Amino acid sequence: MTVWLPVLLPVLVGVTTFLLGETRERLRVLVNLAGAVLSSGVVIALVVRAYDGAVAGSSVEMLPGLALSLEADLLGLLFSAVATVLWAVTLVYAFGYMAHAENRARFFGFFALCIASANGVALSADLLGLFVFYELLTLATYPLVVHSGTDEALVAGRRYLYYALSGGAALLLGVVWLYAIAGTVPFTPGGALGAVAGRTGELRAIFALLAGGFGVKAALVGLHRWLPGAMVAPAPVSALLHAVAVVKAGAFGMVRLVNEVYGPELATSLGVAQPLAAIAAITILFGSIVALRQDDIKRRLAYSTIAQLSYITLGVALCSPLAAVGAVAHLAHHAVMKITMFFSAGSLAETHHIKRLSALDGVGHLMPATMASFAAASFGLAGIPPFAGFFSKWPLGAGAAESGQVWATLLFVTSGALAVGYLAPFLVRAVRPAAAAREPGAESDPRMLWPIVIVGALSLVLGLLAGVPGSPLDWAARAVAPSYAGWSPW
Amino acid sequence: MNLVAHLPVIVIMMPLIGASIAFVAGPRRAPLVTVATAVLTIAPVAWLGARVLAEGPTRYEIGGWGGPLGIVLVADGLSAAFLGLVAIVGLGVTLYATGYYRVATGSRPGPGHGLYWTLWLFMWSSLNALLLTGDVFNVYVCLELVGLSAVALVTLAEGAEPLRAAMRYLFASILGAMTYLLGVALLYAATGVLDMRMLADSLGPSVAAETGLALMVAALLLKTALVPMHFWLPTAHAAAPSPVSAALSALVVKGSFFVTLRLFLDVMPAGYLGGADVLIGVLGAVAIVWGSIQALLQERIKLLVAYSTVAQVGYLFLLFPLARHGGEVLSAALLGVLVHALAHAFAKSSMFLAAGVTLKRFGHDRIADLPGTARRAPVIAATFALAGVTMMGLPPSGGFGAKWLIASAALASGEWWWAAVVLVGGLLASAYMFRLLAVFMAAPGGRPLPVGGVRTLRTEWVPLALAAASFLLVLAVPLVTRLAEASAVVAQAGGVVP
Amino acid sequence: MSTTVLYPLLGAALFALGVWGLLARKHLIHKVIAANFLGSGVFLVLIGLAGRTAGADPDPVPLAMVLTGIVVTVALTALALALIKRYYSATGLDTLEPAEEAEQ
Amino acid sequence: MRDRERLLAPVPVLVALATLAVVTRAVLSLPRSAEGLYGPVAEAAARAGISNRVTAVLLDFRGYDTLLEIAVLMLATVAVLSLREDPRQLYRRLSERATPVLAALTRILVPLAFVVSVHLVWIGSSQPGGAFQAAAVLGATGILLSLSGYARPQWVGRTAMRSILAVGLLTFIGIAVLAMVAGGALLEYPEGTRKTLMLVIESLLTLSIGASLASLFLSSASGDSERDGR
Amino acid sequence: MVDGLVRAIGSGAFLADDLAVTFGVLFSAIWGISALYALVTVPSDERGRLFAYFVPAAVGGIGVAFAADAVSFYLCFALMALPSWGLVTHPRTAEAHRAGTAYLGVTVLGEALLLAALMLLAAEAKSIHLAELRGALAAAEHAGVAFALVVAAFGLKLGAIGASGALPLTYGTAPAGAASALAGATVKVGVLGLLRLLPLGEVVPDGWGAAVIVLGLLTAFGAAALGVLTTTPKAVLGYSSASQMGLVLIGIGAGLADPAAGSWAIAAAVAYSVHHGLAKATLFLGEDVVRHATGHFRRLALAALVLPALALVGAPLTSGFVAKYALKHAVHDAAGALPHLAGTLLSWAAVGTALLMLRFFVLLMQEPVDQGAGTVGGAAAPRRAAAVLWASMLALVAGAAWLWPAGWAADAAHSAFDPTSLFAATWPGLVALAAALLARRLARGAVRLREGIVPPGDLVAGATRVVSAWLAPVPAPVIAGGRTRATGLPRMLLEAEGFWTVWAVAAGVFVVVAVVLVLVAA
Repeated sequence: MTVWLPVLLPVLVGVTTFLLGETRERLRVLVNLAGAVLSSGVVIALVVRAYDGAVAGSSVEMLPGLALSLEADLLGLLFSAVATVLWAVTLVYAFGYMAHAENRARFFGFFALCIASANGVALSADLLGLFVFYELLTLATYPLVVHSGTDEALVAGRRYLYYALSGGAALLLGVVWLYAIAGTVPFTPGGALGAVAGRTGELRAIFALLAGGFGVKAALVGLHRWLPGAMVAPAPVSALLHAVAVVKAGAFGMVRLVNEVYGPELATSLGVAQPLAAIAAITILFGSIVALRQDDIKRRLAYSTIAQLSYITLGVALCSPLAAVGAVAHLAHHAVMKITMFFSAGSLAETHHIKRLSALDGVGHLMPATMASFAAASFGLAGIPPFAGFFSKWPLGAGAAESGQVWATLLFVTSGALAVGYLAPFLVRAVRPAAAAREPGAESDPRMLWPIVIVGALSLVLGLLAGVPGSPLDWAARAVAPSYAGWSPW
Repeated sequence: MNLVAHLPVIVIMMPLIGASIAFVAGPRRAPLVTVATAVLTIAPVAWLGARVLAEGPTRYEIGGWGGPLGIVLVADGLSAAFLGLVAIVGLGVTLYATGYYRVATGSRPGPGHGLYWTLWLFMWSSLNALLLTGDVFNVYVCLELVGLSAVALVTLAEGAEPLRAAMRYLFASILGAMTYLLGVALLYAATGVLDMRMLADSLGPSVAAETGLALMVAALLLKTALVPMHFWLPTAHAAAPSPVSAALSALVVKGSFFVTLRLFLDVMPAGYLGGADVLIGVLGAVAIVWGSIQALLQERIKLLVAYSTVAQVGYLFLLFPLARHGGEVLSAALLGVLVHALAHAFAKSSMFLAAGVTLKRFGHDRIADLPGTARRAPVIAATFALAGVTMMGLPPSGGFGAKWLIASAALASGEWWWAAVVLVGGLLASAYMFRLLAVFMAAPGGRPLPVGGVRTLRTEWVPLALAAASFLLVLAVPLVTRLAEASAVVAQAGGVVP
Repeated sequence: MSTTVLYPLLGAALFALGVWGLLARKHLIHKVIAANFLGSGVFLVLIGLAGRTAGADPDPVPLAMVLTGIVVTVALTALALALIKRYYSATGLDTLEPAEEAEQ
Repeated sequence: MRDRERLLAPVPVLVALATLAVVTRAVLSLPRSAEGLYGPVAEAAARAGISNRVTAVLLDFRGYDTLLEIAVLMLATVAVLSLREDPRQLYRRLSERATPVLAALTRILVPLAFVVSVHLVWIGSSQPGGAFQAAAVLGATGILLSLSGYARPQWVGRTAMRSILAVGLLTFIGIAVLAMVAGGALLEYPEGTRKTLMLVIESLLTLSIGASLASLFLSSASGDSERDGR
Repeated sequence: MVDGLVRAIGSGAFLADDLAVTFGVLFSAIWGISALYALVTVPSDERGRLFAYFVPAAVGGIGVAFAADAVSFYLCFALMALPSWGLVTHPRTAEAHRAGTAYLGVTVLGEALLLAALMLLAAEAKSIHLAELRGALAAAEHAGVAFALVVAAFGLKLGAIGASGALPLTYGTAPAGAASALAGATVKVGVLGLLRLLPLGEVVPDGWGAAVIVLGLLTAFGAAALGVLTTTPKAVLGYSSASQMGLVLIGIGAGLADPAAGSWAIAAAVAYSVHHGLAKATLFLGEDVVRHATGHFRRLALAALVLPALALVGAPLTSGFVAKYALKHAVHDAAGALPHLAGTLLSWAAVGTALLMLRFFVLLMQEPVDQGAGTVGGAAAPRRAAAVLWASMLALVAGAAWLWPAGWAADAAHSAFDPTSLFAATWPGLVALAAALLARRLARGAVRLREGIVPPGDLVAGATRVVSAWLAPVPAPVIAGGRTRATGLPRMLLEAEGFWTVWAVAAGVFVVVAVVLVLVAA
């Protein structure tokens, strides 16, 4: 029963926040923080239990013969832990960031609902559950994207919907079709389609539909245009949702699809994994190159997210055990690093109204702590040891090489170089002497600063502690191992 | 006299008696009588539903005359579900109307010299009669009762537009009713029987019977406003006062659909009318697309919601091409359509009621001039959001359950294109719903701020409750499943195994 | 061509005339009259077919149906006329769609 | 719109002919002779002791249809009542037209008509007659009374008038439910009481339907009121 | 494998084999003295900023020698390379930033190639220890790709042909102390990397050795040519480093070509690294001292500079001679035509180096006296300390030849006295001197030739300019919202609906549908 808590608790928080109304600020802060901490506690408890093998699960009958079932397996818990813990941190940041914005009750309410659906996506035990929460995520995120209500936000919101809902429709068609031929498909490491493996034609079409559906949120090239547009949302939304919860749901879906629905062997034998890998590779290059040319800070980070997300898709699509470990670890590492960057971007915009890269000169002296955290995250993203990013990029590259696809190793490495390309300007300009006259020493609001420093430090700590059991890398290894018969990470 | 045996009759007579008493009691006390009748009708309906679940379909011979002579009332799973729907939405509309009309007309309780309440109870009883009757001619009389009360209720709105809309509606229902009667005449001439069950047994390949049934089905399609015969619905439903349009869209349309369902599933053997059921399916698909596009282009909320009815009705008719396959496909599709009918009724009625309150509070319902409503009237915005989610068929709303079942039935039957239509319909629905929600979420900005208005508890919270019901319907699906299984046709098809 | 065929055919003709009237005639009163044509057409078909019984008097059930039908038609016509009167007093129009040049 | 008009002119004729063809084909395909329900009705009517088979079908076998039919009529009346405009103007115009000749004629005709309608109700069970015919006569007297100024149109809104209108339907339902209470199904008259019960229903129905017909006329006879749409 | 990777981080697998000790000592010496020199010469307000970058670079630079597994090696390599960007852009002039960007580009590319190579080998060897990676290289499934990646990664660091422009760019703008460290220590990390990963002395697919030798030759002569034509003294030194590293490549190539020559190749590479490191560092420091010196002190400094220059050329009794001795042995031991050809060309390479040194002196003498804070006349104290530090480096360079630990160094020193090797070591210098005098007379008029036509960084600088122009940031597109009136298709649809609901049409359609239903039913 506890498996439902990570989903129900945030919903409870969300609803109470709505009911509390706009004025009761203190109560809202209390409810949200308590909810976040409690949910994280529950998730961590589930993790501890899952570590020694006890996988808790429970299901609710939704339609005749169709149940909405959740299961606290290691893979799901990783994503859920990332979403919930970072939710708590983002809340602190958001209280600072939204200090003088309006419609805050609505904002924090939907924020909690988003996390609930993200947890739902993480913990669902079969494709149907994943789809249900996947669509709920779209719904809960829309009001946040259009929060400011300006025309630009509405246009971005509309585009977000076009993509997300058509993705959802493709996913629904795929899921229905799969259920029609293979019955309910619970996630079983190593693939659950043994019985119908014969019907290759249909399975390929279904894979295309499902990959397309997940691809929208995983921002594969062609399906990515909504993400840069969604940057018009307030910083906490871009940080938590468009770097951690929403886009990761798409990537997480890919992992489940390849590892636990089709299974690596079937995916390769059907010949569906290679095209997916190709698309992901193109996305990585596309995202990195376009990111080089973006002057707007958040758009540059958005394109960087597009590229980094496809690390996960490519990692899984290579169908090599080590690469999959790297992909899943990257899911956590990238979340921590990218959220630092978006926090910093948000704090830059909020404190000094800097939204463009060209206006960034000398900000390092003004906001040393923020820019230091940003630097830590950038080094991590570029995959430079000892930061966290390296420890997901290394298994990805080595895994690719191990499975003989050397082109993928070269790709990971070049995109790492490109990452330095689009991140170096931040540090280079930050270190320069302050060009224009700026208020000296105006570091961001403490409620914003502390979360930035915490997640910045986390990008380094996760790297240093990569060896410790319980670190994302080790966690990923245990989560992915069962999907690859006869392969153990040690 | 054990009350349980007479439940079907009580369910029909209660609102009829209520209507007469309300009429006699006069305008001031009529609202009270109506609310009392509404509450009193819900009890037998619930009881009847429980009885049907326990003992399966029951037949009630009026006047003790069984056989071809007398009229038999049939209460099975389907009718119990629809009766429940009419009861719940009816209660909601009644409560809303008491608040809505006190606000609107100050002292004078309700338009049309206070006769709104009588007409509304007449419509309720005629709907109950229509859902329970097992006799083809009796259906004609009930259809007339429903049509007449609907037209009368539409005329209660102020201004000339409702009168023209009512006029078109009246002529349409006259044309439909007469065609239906002609069909009955031919059918009776061919088979010599009026009772549906006996018809099912004695239906042979006679040209007259086929022509008769075809005419009857055509008339029913007109009354359910299936595209291209939807011309009367948008103007009528948009012009009517909002409690009336809620009842029209949610209940009246479903009534005639229910009879079509009875004819196709209980009376006619599979494929009896040849390609007719596929033709109806195709018209349903066209309805979904055409209705949604028109809804997307409308400037006013009530017209948008009315055209959305035209579209959503299309889903119901996707059942018929699938019903041919019988067995598992039929039961899954039937359950899907049943869940959709319920979800749509709740969502649609909540939207019309919310539109009514918007009209009252802001003086107009032009979509473009309603910015920032989410901030000014959060309950209305929440209602539209919840109902919208159901219309779009996004999980975990009831709408999603329906779409899932219809789509999986279509895929299981191999005619996958119906599943595609369902999905496209979902996308189109989200197009026009989000257009509305986007305006609600927009910042007021420079545009004129809407005029504030009196907010009463009932008019705000009843629509929200109905919308929530449509959303949480998914939890009631197991109950609806057992109701569907209790229906005669599904029993033959071997229960519901999607 | 015995009466049991002639009368139903006449009824069908009346029904067709009613359909034409309802479609072609613009004036509302004409439409109501056409509606009554429809009604009487159907009733004639009913009674005509009822006469096919071997014995002297016809099958009573269609007769009862006709009686009920007549009452319902009366009710409909009454409502239609009242509605037309109210519509006329409200808009001064005696057709459904206002004359072309007036609007659109 | 002009050219579209010309284009569509022939459509109604074609459509009407198509309907005619379809119905004719159906009628011609019917067997020349068919018993329908003649036999069962004759036998059941004999058993129930009602000579006029149509009345038996109308009031006994398919009594439920008739009940709903009465409901339709009452509904129509209520609908027309809801459509009426302000009754006060109505009274002024009607009373102006009352002439002495009309008043005298009314005084003679009304009692005569009343007697005729009672007779019609009584013979209804055996010969052609019955509630509707009697009601028609009553309706006519109602119109005469209002034209001659004796009856005032605003009475239509009164409780008394409304109760008369409703009494027909209420008694019919009342008796039907009584039959249920007495152990049978709805409208299953207990043995031997059928004739008297039917007569009670018939007479009260006559009263209600007569009142309905009169009020249908009265509430819409508002003369040339100004065209201020309300 | 994962846990191997993971556990390695925890324990920080470092070791001290003889290679590590040698390079460790070399690097710490150079980084140490450069640090002291920078401490002394850089003005105090900028000192904080310089050392913020200098210290991590130094730690990385020294740590890299001792790294034993791939991750630690890559960690130290990055720790050394990235902060060096700060050293390059220290003067904060536009030219410094351009050089910084170029340096960053080359470094990042080098790191990427290195990482790819390490990943490939780690996957192959199923472990991350450098020794095992080295063992797995030859037999690897994608051996060719891995080999190319390793050579490319470290070639970029060494300034192999094509990238040789990177070195002058890097040293041109760095302050004196930093430049000496970069030139002395960081370049040698390339050699260390090659020694760690390339299986010298083992059987290797043929063609590898030849490729490296060719690369070495091209680099040696190409860099020398560019050096002669470049404009600033520091640039000349940069190109000379590249050219010297070309020689090292030749040695390693010989080691790969024939396993027999493996041990000598390693010895040559190590010797060259030590010799070149010390000499080049001294030259850089000397250049700075000379620029700040005036009068007779300047002449004295110039004279002292001749010693490291001679060492570079490989004059007898200098460390250069010892290194060249080892290189000759490596080349001769390797069988095959190409090594022998390389052997003969070696001496011509020495000519190249001599020419470079002459070019350096010519340009240095033309340098205006830098009146900056550090001139001898001015704040005497720091300059004098700088001079003392430089003198200590000079002593190291001189002594290096004698106190060489390796056994074979003793007979190398003795061979200096037998006539043949004596002659072989001196004739290149003389030829270079003659060519230089001839060139001066011929090009008396052409000032531009004296000025030098090749801008420092040639190819690399050009590429950077093009890329950064392309990267001009694009402002975010502004989305215009606003309502769209119903025109075009929507208007048509609305009219269609309008037509559809005209009563006559609508009712007609109903009847048509009824008729169609009947017909369909038939």
